[in-house]
Amino acid sequence: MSKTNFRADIVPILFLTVVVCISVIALAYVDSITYEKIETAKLEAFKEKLSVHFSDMTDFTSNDANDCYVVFTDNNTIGYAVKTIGSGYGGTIEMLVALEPTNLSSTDDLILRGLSVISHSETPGLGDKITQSFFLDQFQEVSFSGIELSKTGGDIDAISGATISSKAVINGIVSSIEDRFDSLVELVSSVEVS
Amino acid sequence: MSLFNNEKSHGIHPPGNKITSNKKIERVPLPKQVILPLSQHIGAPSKAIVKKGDEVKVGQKIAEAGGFVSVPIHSTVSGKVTKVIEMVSSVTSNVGNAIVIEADGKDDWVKIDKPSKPNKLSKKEILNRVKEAGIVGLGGATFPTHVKLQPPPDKKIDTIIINGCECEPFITSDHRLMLEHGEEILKGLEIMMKVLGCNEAYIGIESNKPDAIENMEKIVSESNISGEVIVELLPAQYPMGAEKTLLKRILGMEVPIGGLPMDVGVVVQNVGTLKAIYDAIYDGIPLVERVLTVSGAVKEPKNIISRFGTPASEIIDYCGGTNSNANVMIFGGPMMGIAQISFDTPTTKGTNSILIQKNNTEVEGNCIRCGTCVENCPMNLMPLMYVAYVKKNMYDELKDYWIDNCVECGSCAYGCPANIPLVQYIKVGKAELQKRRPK
Amino acid sequence: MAEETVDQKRLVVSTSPHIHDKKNTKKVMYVVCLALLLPIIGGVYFFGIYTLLVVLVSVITAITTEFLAKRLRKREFIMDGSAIVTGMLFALVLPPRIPLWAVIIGAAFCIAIVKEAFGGLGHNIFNPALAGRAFITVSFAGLMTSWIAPVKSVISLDSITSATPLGEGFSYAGSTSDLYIDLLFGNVGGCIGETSALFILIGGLLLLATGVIKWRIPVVYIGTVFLLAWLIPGQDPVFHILAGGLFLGAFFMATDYVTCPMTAKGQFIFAFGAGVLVILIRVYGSMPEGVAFSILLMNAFTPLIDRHVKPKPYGYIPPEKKSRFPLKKKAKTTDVADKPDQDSSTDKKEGKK
Amino acid sequence: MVHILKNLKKGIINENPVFILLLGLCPTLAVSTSIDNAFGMTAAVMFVLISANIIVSLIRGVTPDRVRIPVFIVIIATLVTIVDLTMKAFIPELSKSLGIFIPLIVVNCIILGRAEAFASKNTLADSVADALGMGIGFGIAITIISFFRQLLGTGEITIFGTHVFSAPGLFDNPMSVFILPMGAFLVLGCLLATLRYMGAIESG
Repeated sequence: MSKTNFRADIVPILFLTVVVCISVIALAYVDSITYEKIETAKLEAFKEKLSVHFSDMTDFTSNDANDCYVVFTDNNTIGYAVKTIGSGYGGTIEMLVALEPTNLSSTDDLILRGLSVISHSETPGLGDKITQSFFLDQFQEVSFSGIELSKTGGDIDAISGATISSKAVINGIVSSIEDRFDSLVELVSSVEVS
Repeated sequence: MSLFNNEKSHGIHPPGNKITSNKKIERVPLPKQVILPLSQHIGAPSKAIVKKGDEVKVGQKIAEAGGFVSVPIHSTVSGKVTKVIEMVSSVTSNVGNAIVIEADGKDDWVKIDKPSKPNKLSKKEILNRVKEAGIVGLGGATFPTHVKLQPPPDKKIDTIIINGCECEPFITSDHRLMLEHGEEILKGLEIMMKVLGCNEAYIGIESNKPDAIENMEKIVSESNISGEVIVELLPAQYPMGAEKTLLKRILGMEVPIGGLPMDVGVVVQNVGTLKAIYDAIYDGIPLVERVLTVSGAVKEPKNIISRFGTPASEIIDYCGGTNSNANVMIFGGPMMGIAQISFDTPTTKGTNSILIQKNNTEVEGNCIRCGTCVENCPMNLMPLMYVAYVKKNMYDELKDYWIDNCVECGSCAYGCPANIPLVQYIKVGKAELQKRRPK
Repeated sequence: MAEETVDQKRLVVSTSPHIHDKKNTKKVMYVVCLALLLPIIGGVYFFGIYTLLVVLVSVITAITTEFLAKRLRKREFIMDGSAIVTGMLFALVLPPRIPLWAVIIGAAFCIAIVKEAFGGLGHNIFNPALAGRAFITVSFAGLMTSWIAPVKSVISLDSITSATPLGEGFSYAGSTSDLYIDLLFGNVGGCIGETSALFILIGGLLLLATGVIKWRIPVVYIGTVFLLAWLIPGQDPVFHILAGGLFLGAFFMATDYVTCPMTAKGQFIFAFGAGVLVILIRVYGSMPEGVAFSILLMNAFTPLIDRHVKPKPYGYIPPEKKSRFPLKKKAKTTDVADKPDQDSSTDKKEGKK
Repeated sequence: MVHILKNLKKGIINENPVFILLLGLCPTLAVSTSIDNAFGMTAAVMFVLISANIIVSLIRGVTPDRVRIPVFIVIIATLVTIVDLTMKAFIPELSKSLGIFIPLIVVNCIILGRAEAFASKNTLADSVADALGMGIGFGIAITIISFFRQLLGTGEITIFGTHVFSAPGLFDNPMSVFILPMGAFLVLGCLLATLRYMGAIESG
């Protein structure tokens, strides 16, 4: 019983070990080639999203949590951006809110430069109208306090038949910006110091 | 619980059609020839003790019991045994032997062994006489009566229920029997109570036979066992006369699944059987004839008394023949009776009715799961599941739905809006399970 | 003479029973059709003659699709009325100004996919009309959420966009009693057949009176919704039962034989579950109306309910329950063993006397 | 040569992984929302399938039986990770739309199934032919499904940004149910039913 059979017991272990080693080496090699490319691709993709709102941007910086951004053109701050999350009809709606470079004393001073949707899972043909320009364009040059449905006195018209999605966008923007305002202020001040 | 399981609704109310309930029992002329199958009862077939060419008299034993659960058979006419043939049973469709007797028209009886003091007979003597008279349950099940009267020692019988429900439409033979032979029935009951040693009996009669209830109540009150026998009025509902539903209705008890009424200390007997017991004990006459109803599409529906083995066609002719469009002949009631192949089929001990009909079978549709069968089932089963499983040959699953508990009363098929012959599927399933059962 | 006719006759042999109730599938279906005419009349009155066109197109498409599907499946086409019922019900849960092509697609889907693909009448898992509505809702979300205000003119083709009472919540201009009366008579926006609670109620009572449906599902379903709405603060129970398609669902959809449990107990569970789901969807969910999905979800549970909620058969002796504490169980069984069955049965008998 | 062709044909027709073996349905149903996705997925699956079959076939003589499955899984997982990284680096757009389903190729039954059932018992040439056949079969199936889903769900067909055509009525009112997961089941179900009706699949 206690006697180990080399062929039956040890060989499979050794074989599996060798296979795993080879695959680790192969993966390490592939990773070394692709790592940088993947990172740049990610960066490019995000830059593209930002450049929708800041067409003349050259660079941006973000905080540690990666949800607040300051956008530059040749070292001049031209605006801020905040990632916001709303909970919609079909799931979370991830958005990017572009802000004008205003004085950041309170949230009331904020003016929206524009809005884009990064990802969502709203009903096609209904809720997914939040990605269409007729809805998104309403968020251009709107003060933070105006981010409310027109029904309740705000500047934004809801999409007919998709009130829930429209509300989700608005609630997401308001709550996320309120949450992240402090870290945005911190980020902006640190950028200005440096 | 009654909110979930409305017991009152379990059962059906088919139109009664008791068109013969006011017709007195008439005697059919003696047949020219009788065919007596050796298996007219549940249990082992009887063994023939006559051979071709033998002269026999009325009431002469022509076959003896083939085992404990079996009874002898007596000749129902006087004449000559012409042949022993093989024939298909009118009940089980199994092939068995039958004795054919040519009647000589004299109607000579054998010497009747009439006890001088029927009241003084011992229990053993009574049982022996019941057995030798060839008495079986005349409600239709034809279970040998002497077996019922000898329960195993561990089963103490304390109650007898007399079944006078006759819940099947058309049939009125028991009804007439209660009206015309009430005294005999009660005497028969007295004998039974003596044999079983119990002093509690119920006579269950459906509310659609008020005259029978009145008559039986009168007879009971005048008898010397009036304190022990209760006439129980039952609602007219099918299947009230099935022994398990009857027992539940009267005593509020249920027979365990797979059990018999004797498991709860009860014996259920048909009124016709009691009359036969009376005849055997008081008059010494063996079971050679019975009352039966001829109804449906016949010219003159009647209650008649006829010898066993009489071809149905002779009885029908006595009732004026059939209506022109009739093409179905049923032995028994319309709910559980068995359709016969030919008008010449002889009647047997279990034949309580001959019903003539026009075939009205409709095309079987898809089950729409309406639940009518579940609601109708007196045994609280789900009959539609049997259809589904039998159609898919999944016989083992039938047991999960207690198929053995089904009494094949036909309530499910009666109400089925899709005209599914549920009883047929259930019979197939039961037969298939029987085949698979380890022997 | 008589003897000759008797002997020569050929007899038909069939199994018992040899008599049959007069009820059959066809009759049941036509009674349902008759009962459905009331909500249809209501729809035509409130939303104009166009809705009648919707109903007709839906019914014709349903019948045609069933015919074609049967032909494809090489089965015999029987006009048993079930396609008409499905077609009518489907039309009743559509918005009044739905384009006809959407009606055709939906009705065809109801029959071809939901019903025939599963094996035809009696084999479908989901209520065809509701599944068809769900399909159309998911497919053409825009069309299915454009409601109009009642026009109350048969020939009018006007369409003033309006929200359904449930979609609007409680922002109703006017007193509560006015709202109730409007909801009861159907003077509100909504699907063709679900606006007038009264018409549906009359149709439902017709079904109850003819014995086509049993009281259990509608009563328990509506009752559960009422009770839960009453228990949840801020909800108006009367509004909840009158608004939306609850009555239509409770009387005509949830009671569909094929897709609801068969046993009384099972039907209670089914209706209660559907009622809970309606309130969950309406109050906590993101959709204004939840009747269709509540019934569809409970449809999915029906086979499970039917499997586990069987009626207790006659003479059933429950198997001895296994105790989680074996020591106690032992003591118990010896107790029981001392008293044979006989005792319990005599007890019962004495109780009867 | 003949049986190599036979192995090739088998995967495409007689034993089509999706339509007949009903294998690899998870990625088939999930990513078949557009023809682009279908092509991308096919390419990824084919690469992994062929490489896995080659490697498994090569080491089939030396693989101890007891660790057979773990070894296959390690090989497949490595290959899939390589594909995933490469896609992320060079075609990030496609990688994003295929999402989680690229890493999930690891558990795609077609690949492990062919490695275990075929490549571990057959020669290199046969294994490559088998993988190629299966890959093409998978590709054809997923492309057909995605064609219907894209057409019905969006009303138009575009391949890699090139507009091919749009269906007149559908484009205005696309049946978005076909883009949703439910639509994938519907399309697959109807396709299977049609194939079966036409006799392409034997009923069993």
